[in-house]
Formats: sequence, C-alpha cells, structure tokens
Amino acid sequence: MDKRHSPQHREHTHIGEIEKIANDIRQDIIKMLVEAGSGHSAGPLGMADVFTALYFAVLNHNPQKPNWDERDRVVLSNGHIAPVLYTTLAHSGYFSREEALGTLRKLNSRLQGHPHVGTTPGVENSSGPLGQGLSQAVGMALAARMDGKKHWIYCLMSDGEHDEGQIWEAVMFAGKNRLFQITGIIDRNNIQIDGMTEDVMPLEPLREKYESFNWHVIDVDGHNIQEIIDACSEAKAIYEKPVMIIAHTIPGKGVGWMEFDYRWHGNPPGTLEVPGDPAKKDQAKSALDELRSLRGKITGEHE
Amino acid sequence: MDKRHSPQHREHTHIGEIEKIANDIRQDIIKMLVEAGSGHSAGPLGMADVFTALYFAVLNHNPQKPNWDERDRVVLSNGHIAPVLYTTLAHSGYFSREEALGTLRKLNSRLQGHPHVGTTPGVENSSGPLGQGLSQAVGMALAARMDGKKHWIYCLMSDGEHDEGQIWEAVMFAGKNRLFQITGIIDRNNIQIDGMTEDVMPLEPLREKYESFNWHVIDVDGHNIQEIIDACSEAKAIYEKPVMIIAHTIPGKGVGWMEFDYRWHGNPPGTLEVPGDPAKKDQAKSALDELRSLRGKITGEHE
Amino acid sequence: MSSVKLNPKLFDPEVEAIPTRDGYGEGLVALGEKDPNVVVLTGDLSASTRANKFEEKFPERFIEVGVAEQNMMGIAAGLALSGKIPFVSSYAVFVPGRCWDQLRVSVCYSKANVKVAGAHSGISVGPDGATHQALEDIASVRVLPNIVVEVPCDSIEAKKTTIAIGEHRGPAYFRFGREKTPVITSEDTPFKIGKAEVFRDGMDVTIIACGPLVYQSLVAAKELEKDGISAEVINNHTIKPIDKLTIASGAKKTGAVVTVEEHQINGGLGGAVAEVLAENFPAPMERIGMTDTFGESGAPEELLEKYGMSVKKIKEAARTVVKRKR
Amino acid sequence: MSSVKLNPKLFDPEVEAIPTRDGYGEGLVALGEKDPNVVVLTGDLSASTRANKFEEKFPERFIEVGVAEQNMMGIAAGLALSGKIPFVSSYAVFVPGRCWDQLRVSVCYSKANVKVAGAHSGISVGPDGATHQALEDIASVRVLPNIVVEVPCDSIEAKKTTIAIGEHRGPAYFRFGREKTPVITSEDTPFKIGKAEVFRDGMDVTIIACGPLVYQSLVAAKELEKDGISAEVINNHTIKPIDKLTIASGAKKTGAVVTVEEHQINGGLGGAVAEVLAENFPAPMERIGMTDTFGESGAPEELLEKYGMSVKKIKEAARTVVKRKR
Ligand SMILES: Cc1ncc(C[n+]2csc(CCOP(=O)(O)OP(=O)(O)O)c2C)c(N)n1
Ligand SMILES: Cc1ncc(C[n+]2csc(CCOP(=O)(O)OP(=O)(O)O)c2C)c(N)n1
Ligand SMILES: [Mg+2]
Ligand SMILES: [Mg+2]
Repeated sequence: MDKRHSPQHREHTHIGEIEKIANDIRQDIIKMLVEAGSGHSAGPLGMADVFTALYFAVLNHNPQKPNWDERDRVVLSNGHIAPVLYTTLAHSGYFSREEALGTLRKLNSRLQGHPHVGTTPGVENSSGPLGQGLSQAVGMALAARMDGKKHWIYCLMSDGEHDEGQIWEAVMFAGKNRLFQITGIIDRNNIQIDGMTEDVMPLEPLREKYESFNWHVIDVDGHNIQEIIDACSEAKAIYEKPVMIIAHTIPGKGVGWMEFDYRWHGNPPGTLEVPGDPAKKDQAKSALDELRSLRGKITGEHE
Repeated sequence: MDKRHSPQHREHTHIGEIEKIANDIRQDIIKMLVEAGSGHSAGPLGMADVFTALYFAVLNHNPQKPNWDERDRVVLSNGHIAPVLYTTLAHSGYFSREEALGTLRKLNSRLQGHPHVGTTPGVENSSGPLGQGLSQAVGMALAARMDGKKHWIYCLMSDGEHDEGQIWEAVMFAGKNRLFQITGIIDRNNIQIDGMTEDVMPLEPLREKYESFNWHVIDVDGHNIQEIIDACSEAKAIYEKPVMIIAHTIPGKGVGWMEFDYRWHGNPPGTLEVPGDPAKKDQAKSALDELRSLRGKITGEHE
Repeated sequence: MSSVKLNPKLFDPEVEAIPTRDGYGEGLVALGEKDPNVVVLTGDLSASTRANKFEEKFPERFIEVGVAEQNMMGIAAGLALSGKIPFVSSYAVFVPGRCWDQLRVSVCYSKANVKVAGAHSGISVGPDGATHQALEDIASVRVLPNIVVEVPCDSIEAKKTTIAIGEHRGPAYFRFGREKTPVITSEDTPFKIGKAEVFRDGMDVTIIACGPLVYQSLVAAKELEKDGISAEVINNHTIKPIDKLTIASGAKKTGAVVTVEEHQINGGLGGAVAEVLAENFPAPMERIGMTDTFGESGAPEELLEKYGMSVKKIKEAARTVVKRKR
Repeated sequence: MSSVKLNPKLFDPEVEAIPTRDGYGEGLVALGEKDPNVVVLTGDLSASTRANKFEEKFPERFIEVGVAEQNMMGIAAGLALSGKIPFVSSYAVFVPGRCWDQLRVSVCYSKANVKVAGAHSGISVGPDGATHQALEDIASVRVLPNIVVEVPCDSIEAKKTTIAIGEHRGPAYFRFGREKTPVITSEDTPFKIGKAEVFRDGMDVTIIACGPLVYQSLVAAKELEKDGISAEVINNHTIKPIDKLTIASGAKKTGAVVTVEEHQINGGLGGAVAEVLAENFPAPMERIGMTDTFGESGAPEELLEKYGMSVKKIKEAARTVVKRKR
C-alpha cells in the first residue's frame, strides 16, 4: 500500500495541507470545466472539501491498485458532480492532472460527462441518472458482509436526488439490515436545477426522515475538514446502524458570485450571463483569482 | 343524489347496521373467491370494515351516477384486494351482487383480477402493480384544487406496498403541497407475501415516517366502525396537512384460521392445505359458518 | 422534390437551426391559450425541456414535481382522470425510462389522457454522455398499447406535434432533441398524426427517417442524385400508429429501403418498418442508427459521425441496399 | 421431424406439463451448489418465482428486498460489481418494468454481471388480468446494449438456460411462464445461448417460436402436414443476440415465415425476426402474438384462444404466408 494514502500516515497530515489540496482541486475544477465548455460548477466546488478529506485523510485506498480488493469504496450517486471526483482522483494519483484538465467530456475520453465504471480508474459505479447510488452501495455492503470483509463503503449523494423514491427504498433496506459498513454523505447544498430545494421539493426535516428509517445521523459543516474526518471516524464506531452524514455545504463554494445560486448548477464559468456576476469572458479568470487569493490565506488554524 | 348514500342520512345509521353489512360483505368475499377459484383472501377480509364504513357512512357518492363530478373518490392502490372493493360496490348498488359473485376473474368480465378504471362502475383507477395509487390521488387532488372543488379523495394502501419508493415520492409531494383533500388509509395488517412485514421489510416507526414527511397521522382500530368514521371526520377538519389514517387490521378477519397468517394473502378458501386449518374441501363452508355465527352476535353495542 | 412545401432555404449553408424542444415550448403556450385544461409538469427540468415557456405564462397550471419521475407520471394520470390534459416534461431517458410501469398501468392501461415529452433524445445530446442519451425510448414505448408515438423532425413540426397531441384524446409520447438542428419544414408543410409525408420523390430507394436526421437524409438523397441514384425520402414522424400505406407504397415503388433514426436500430423505427415490410411488401432494407452500443461524451457532430448516423453512411446504406435488389 | 432429440412423449395427450419457472428454481439450486458466488434476490415473491428453492438450500445467499424493484436491481448491480453473481427474481411486469433505468444504467451500461428472471410472463398468467401479464418485456429489454435475452420453451430448457446464464459473463434477462406447459425437450436436446434449434424440418414455411408456444407451433406443424403444408419449426429461445444464420437459412429454404410468441407482435420476437429478414433475406412473414392490446382476466387456454395464440391461428397464419410467396 502506498504510504501516502494509508490512514496511519494521514493522522499526521496537517489539516492546512488538506485545505490547500482542496483549494488546488477547486482551481482545477474551474480549469477543466472551462476546457470542456460544459458541465456542472456549483456541486463540484461545494463538495471539494468533502472529497479532499475522503481521499487524503479517510479512505483506505491505493491509487496504484484501483482494483485492490480491500479498498474502501466511494460510490458517487449524483454523477453530475464528476468534475470533483475526477480532479480528486487525479490529485490522488489515479491518473494524470493533464488527463483530468484536458479530456473531460471529449470524444474517446476516459472522463465521461457522468462517471462510467470500467472506463476510469478509481470510479466504482456508473451514475448520472439520480438516485441509483445507494442501492449499489447496499449491494457492495452485502457482498462485503457475506465475504467477511472489513472495508467501508462511502456513498455520496446530493440533496435534490432525495426526491427519488429509489433512495428511500435503499434507505429502508439498509436500515433494516443494519448495514453499518455504509457511511452516506449528503451534499446538503440546498439547491437543485429549478431552484432552492425547499422551494422545489422540501426535504426538511431531513434528519428526522433518516432517523425514522432507522439510520444514525451526523450533521457537519461540509467545509470543515476536521469535522468531516471526525464524522467519518465516529461512523466507524457505530455498529448497530448505517450512518448518514449530512454535510452542509455552500454550492459554488470559493467563488463568491457563484455561491448559493442554483443557476450555476449546470453551467461552467464563461457560459452564463448573470446580473451582478462578472461578464462571461471574465468569469474563469475571476473565479481562479478568488481561489488563489483564498489559498494564500490558508494557515492551518484548525490544528 | 341517492338518499341512502348522503352523509346527512348516515349520521342516523345504526353502527350495528353497518357492522352487519360488513359481515355480509365478508361472506360475499368468500363466495366470490370460491367461485373465481383464485384471488386474495386475507387483505379483503381485513379491510371489509373500512370499506363498509367508507361506502355506507363516509363517502359522498351516488351509485346511480358513478361519474358524478362532485363525488368523493376512492383510489385503491393495493389492487389485489379488489374483492372487497367489488363486493362493497355491489352492496352499494353500483352493480348487482350476482355480477360480483359470479364473474370475478372470468373471461369478458367487468370484474378484472385487479381493478381497471373505465371497465367497472365505481372503480376510479387501475391498480395491481403496487405503489401507484397515491400519485394518482395527488393528481386528483391537484385537479380538484385547481377547479375549486370540495370533494375528498380517499387513497387506500397496503402496508407491504410502502416498500415502494414511488409512495414516498408521492408522500413527499403531498406533504409539500399540503393536499388536505387527500385522506390516506393504510391497511396495517402486518403481512405481505413472503412473511410478516416486520420480518420481510420493517416499516416501523411508520407514524414517525409520515410525520417526518409532514403528514398528520391518526391510528385507528380497523375493525371499529365508529373509530374509522370518526377518523375520517377528524381528517376533514385538518386543513394544513394531508392525513394518513393507519388502520390496524387483522388479515383474514372473521375467519379464525386465516387470521394473521400470511399464507392466506393470495389464496382463496379451498386451494391451500395449511396444518391446523380445515381441510381444503371444508374451508369455504367453515369460513361462511364462522362469519354467519359472528353476524348473529352483532348487536350494535357501539351506539 | 415532392409536392410537399418545405423550408425554401433547406439546402442553404446558412439554413436556420433551432432545437426541436423550442417547438415544444411554443406548442405548450399555444395549447395553454386555447384550453384551460392543459397543465404542464416537470421533474426539476423546467428550462431545458422548455416547459418554462408555459410556466412563465400559466404559473397556476404548472406543477413542479422535483426529481421524481414515477410520481410525476402517476400525478399526470390522476390529473387526466379528472379531466385535465397533462404534459409530462423531462428527459427521454427518464420518461419513459424511470417510470415505464407507471406509463403502462396508470396511463396506457387506463387510457388516461397523458402526454409525455421526452427531451434530450438521441446521441446528439453530446457531452453529457451515454447515460443522458436516450436511444431506446421509441422501442420501449411503441410496444405499449393505446399510445401514440411521435418524433418531430424540426422545431416547426415539433410545435405542430405538440398541438396535435394536445388535441388528440389518449396517451401520447413524443421526443425532442437538445441541439440546434436545421429547420426542414415550413408552416405550410402538411402534418397529421399517423400520416408519413414524402418529402422527396425518388425511384431507386426509399429513405425512411424520423427526427432531425430527416435533414441528413434529404442531403444524402440530394447527393445521391449525382451518383445516379434517385432516392425517395419519407418523413415518418409517427412511429405509432405507423403509416403502413405510405411505407409499403414507397417500398413497392423503389424496392429498397433505408431507415434512419437517432435510436438503436433494434426495435425502433427500423424495427417498425421491418415489421411493415415483412407483412406487406418484403424488400431489402438497411438500418442507420445506433448499432447496439451505448453512446459516449463528445460533440454532437462528432458522435453522429463516429456512430454512423452521417450523410456519408446514409449514402453508403442506400448504395448497398440498391445493390441488394433482385 | 429434425435430428434434434425432443421429448418422445411430446404428442401424447398425456404429455407431462411443468411450469417453466420450476426449471428456474432447479437451475438456481444447481448453480448454487457449483458456485458460492451465486446469490438470489427477490422482491416479496420468493415462492411464486421459485426463488424459494434456492432460499431453502442457501439461506445465507438469499436476499429479501421487499416490494422494491428499483432497489433490488441496484443492489444486484452492487453485488455484481463486488464479484457476486446475483439473480433478480420477480414478475416480468416488474423486472424490467419497474426498474428499467436501473437495468439500463446500473447494470447494462456498467456491464454488471446481473441476471434478471421475469416470472409470470405472457397472457397465460390468466385470472390476475392485464396488469400482471408481461407482454412487452422482450421489446423493452432487447433494445438495451450488452444484455442477453432468453425465452425458454419448457422447464428443462429453463433449467439449462438458468445454468448457462449463470456461467455467461454479463447482464442477462430471461422470462418464465406461470402455468404448467408441456415438456417439449429432453435432457439431450442441444442448448446454447445464441443458437436457435430446428425442432422440426419442413420445406414450405418456417415457424419461428419462443417460449411455451413452441409446443403449439409443433402441434400446428404436425397438423399442417395433413393439409399438405410442410412446416419447419425453429425454437428461437435466444432473442438477443439473435441467431441470424439459422433464421435466414430457414427463410431461404422455405421462403415464408411465421413468428409465434406470448408477447406483443410489435418489437419482440416478431420484430427481431423481421429485422433479420429485411437485412438478410426479405421474405413474407406473419406474426402471431398480442396485436397491440392489453390482456384481461380469464383461464390461460381461453385467453390464448381469444387473443389469437392458438394452434388454429398458427395454422391460418402459415397458410396465409404460404399463399403470399411469390
Ligand atoms: C433521474 C434523474 N432525473 C433528472 C435528472 C436531471 N438532473 C440532473 S442534476 C439535477 C438536480 C438535482 O439536484 P442536486 O443533485 O441537489 O443538484 P446540485 O446541488 O448539484 O446543483 C437534475 C434534476 C437526473 N440526472 N436524473
Ligand atoms: C410493484 C409490485 N411488485 C410486486 C407485486 C406482487 N405483490 C402482490 S401483493 C404483494 C404483497 C404486498 O403486501 P401487502 O400489500 O401488504 O399484502 P396483504 O397485506 O394484502 O397480504 C406483492 C409483493 C406487485 N403487485 N406489485
Ligand atoms: Mg443540491
Ligand atoms: Mg399487508
């Protein structure tokens, strides 16, 4: 196993280091989207901290052996945030940053618009059509249980996809079967395509919903790396139930004029004129400038 | 409007009378199933009291005008309990008892194995494939709201079908939109095909689930006619939320050896040898004898 | 060319291009103005399906269902059973893909007057990739009884289709494209559900197409002329009920058929035409469409090229099938 | 008859009748004994799909999902991605009907090694009525890439199919009947995925059938002999990948084809054969199956009669198509 990625090693990783990686990942997300000319901005930027925490502090994985049997699995259910997955995989060493920044959504690329298992190293499932991830995580957890394997299955989901009934079917099943090897993480960013979730299809009280389906629920600040890591650790100690981490995030996080604006759900910088935001042609530069200046301010104060 | 069926009239109906009708309906269910040679026993017998209460004390309907615009709607989601719907419709006057007892599940019949809207007077929706009823009730409630109509939509569902995600999609939507004209009734009989619900796929805590989806919940004894009627009245007074009545019922109610036994979910008397139960050939007679003797005991003590 | 009036600028390099989904939005507004019973539903895809055009004008008749296609189809059935004329608006991979049994039972079996609009059909959806490219919807819907299936070829026909489907009583499914595609028809081009139109006369081969690829088919036919092949082009916008008469007459006249669709060659337009031919006038036929693989990310034009739905491939198929004639 | 060894008592009035679903149960047990990775799932339909045979022997590899077909298909995908060989057991109206997009994306697109068993297919489901009679599943599944589609004709072939599908790597769908139907084949009858078998030789017409109606087709062929018509009968159990060679050879030899299936005539076996003929050897063809309506309640025999899937109708179709030969 690659030392850099062992959980033992990670305990010593400076939280500030991880925050810097998350910032780099955000910059790469902007770059890859601009190069692709289409794709989703808000979700990927909002989930950069969670992904970085997972791949650089939580997961037991080996980018050199993406099919290693004992690896922890990351099932991405809301496939449209693929850019953050791809960028994080590249930063972890699954493939090159050049491939990530240069080939997204292009013909004959390994980086499909939505993730495709089998095509991209590190991708565990195909997604895009919402609501299909948790069921697959359940299948993986059942297989692990049957085989007496101890790895963890992280299922990443969006809030909007909780409108889908399939999710509640899987939630009910996992609750019944006490599939403790599943740790779910919801990107609770409060937006979906047609507006704010609580306008389009309210999910609150979300915690109570999960609790009434017999899950353990942990709320975290989705931009606090330490909290994310701690919640994942706590989840490992909960044996009697599956755990859902509700990660409260800011869509578009890091790019002020994108934050909390559902119009940036499905457009890359440079493609959408929004009153108050920079002009189209300046958006990419403005986003990168802002992220770079944020990076300068990361000091590691969480230590 | 037919006097016998007006709500005004019903207030004066002797509860004992309704109980007697429910008992007659149970007997007819047995007869029609025996004649059909296939079909579901446990669910229909268990829901006979709820159906009788609805059609003889709750609904604003007119069997002579099944398409009357202002009628209350009964959407049956768990279509496999069609026998109790058909028998109750016949007893209400939508079609003859002869048709009900003689044609179920036969070629060219109006009484299909599972309900078909358009074919049978009084049937409001097609069902059989579980989980599709509440969405249709929602559509009907939206139409009523748009048109400023005041009728009520009763959606009858089984407990087993709550495994289906579509139900939770509809529950979420109705909760969001405060569709107070919907009153749901769940046949909480604790069985499904492969066993007891809490073994196959536990639903508890069911009340908390509905509450976390922003519904108002009322628990009733599904064999207490007065309680059922009262819960439907209470539901009419709740304007801020849709209401779900959880009717706790005994599957196979009225036929001792069928009660609480999931093996009687999908078989009519005379088709299944069960240790301890009467022999196949005696089952129909034994069921009818027991129901007849119960009928003799109905005195109207609830008044 | 045939007697049918098409866009006079059809073969201009500068021919106007409009996504067919735009015609859907316009058709909805036109219907909404005429009939107060028309209501529109979406599953968190208001703008990209163009349902938002209706939403803007008739907010009180617009229903946001969230990302819940099964529920959306069921709600539509309940609305229809109450006298409304609901239009379900989502992507063609999700409606019918995510609610096929609801379409079957709550809508088709009940003969509920529900209209289902599948946007983003075909491989030309492009960079979103395979999951979002609907290439199976024609087959999975046309097998259902009681439903009409339409595939408009351009934005003008899409608007006509929307209006005609709103006026037709009974379940209907129609699909749209995401990309800007050439305007092929004009306001005067005849349109009737169930009636295929000969867009170009020809004697040697009959090209039967649906959707925006009617354009590529017409271009191919024009170019084939130079090779001495006279190709008839039929715009077969109604997949169900299929226009046996027009298809069989074409086959009888030319004795060779090519089908063209942005869909799997199995079970879709190609399948429907093969069935008509086998039962009425057996003739050699070649199918242009997806050859039983999923799509991938890429630019629409690149994908049409790579997966064999280009003018070049249509011409090749025409030449092949002409050679197969006895 | 052909050289293929069938049940010697095939035409006895007392021919043994066993539901094809029984073969599924037996096949599962046989597979379970051989391969510890085989797991079986059901959606609250353990006994009637015969999944219970496996459940009894291997309870620790049996998964009860409840009435939640979407989740069941997704769980199966997750199991397969972890090296298991999951068999999804439900009714053919629900799998694929209730989880088509999950089958498409989580299974077919991912090439997850999932096996889907649809019980209670066809109109012979009987008294339960239209909602429970799967008549569209062949069409809706065969349009998907990466999946095998099988329709076994009797319980013995059903068992062979189950085992072969378990050994095949990749997604597969197969359907069973509810009723007891005649045992047509024997243990010695050849069976291979992708290979249609000539069950009876003939020179005038080729009857291509799948599922239990292969029996009616053989009876019809026998009776047609008396009328001086020599009918070939092909058991086309694999709908996908379809055996073009055997079908085209049949058509070449006899010049006339009848397809027979307990399914809509649109898009299913009839559609697949029409496509093969059009591209390889155009020939007149008639289709026996549901003619674009829903079923209804009734006894299986009555329904096959009423909806035109009887020996009599197969004979009529054979006579008609023979007359259509040029
Ligand atoms: C089954 C399905 N229906 C519709 C869509 C279209 N869609 C893509 S993303 C999305 C928004 C869902 O909200 P969320 O995932 O919370 O979006 P985000 O927070 O990332 O903006 C929708 C409706 C889909 N991908 N899958
Ligand atoms: C979508 C769907 N999946 C499976 C079935 C098969 N089925 C019919 S009844 C039933 C049992 C469901 O439990 P419940 O409705 O509570 O049964 P009851 O209490 O009446 O015995 C099942 C699984 C179905 N009808 N629909
Ligand atoms: Mg969101
Ligand atoms: Mg029950």
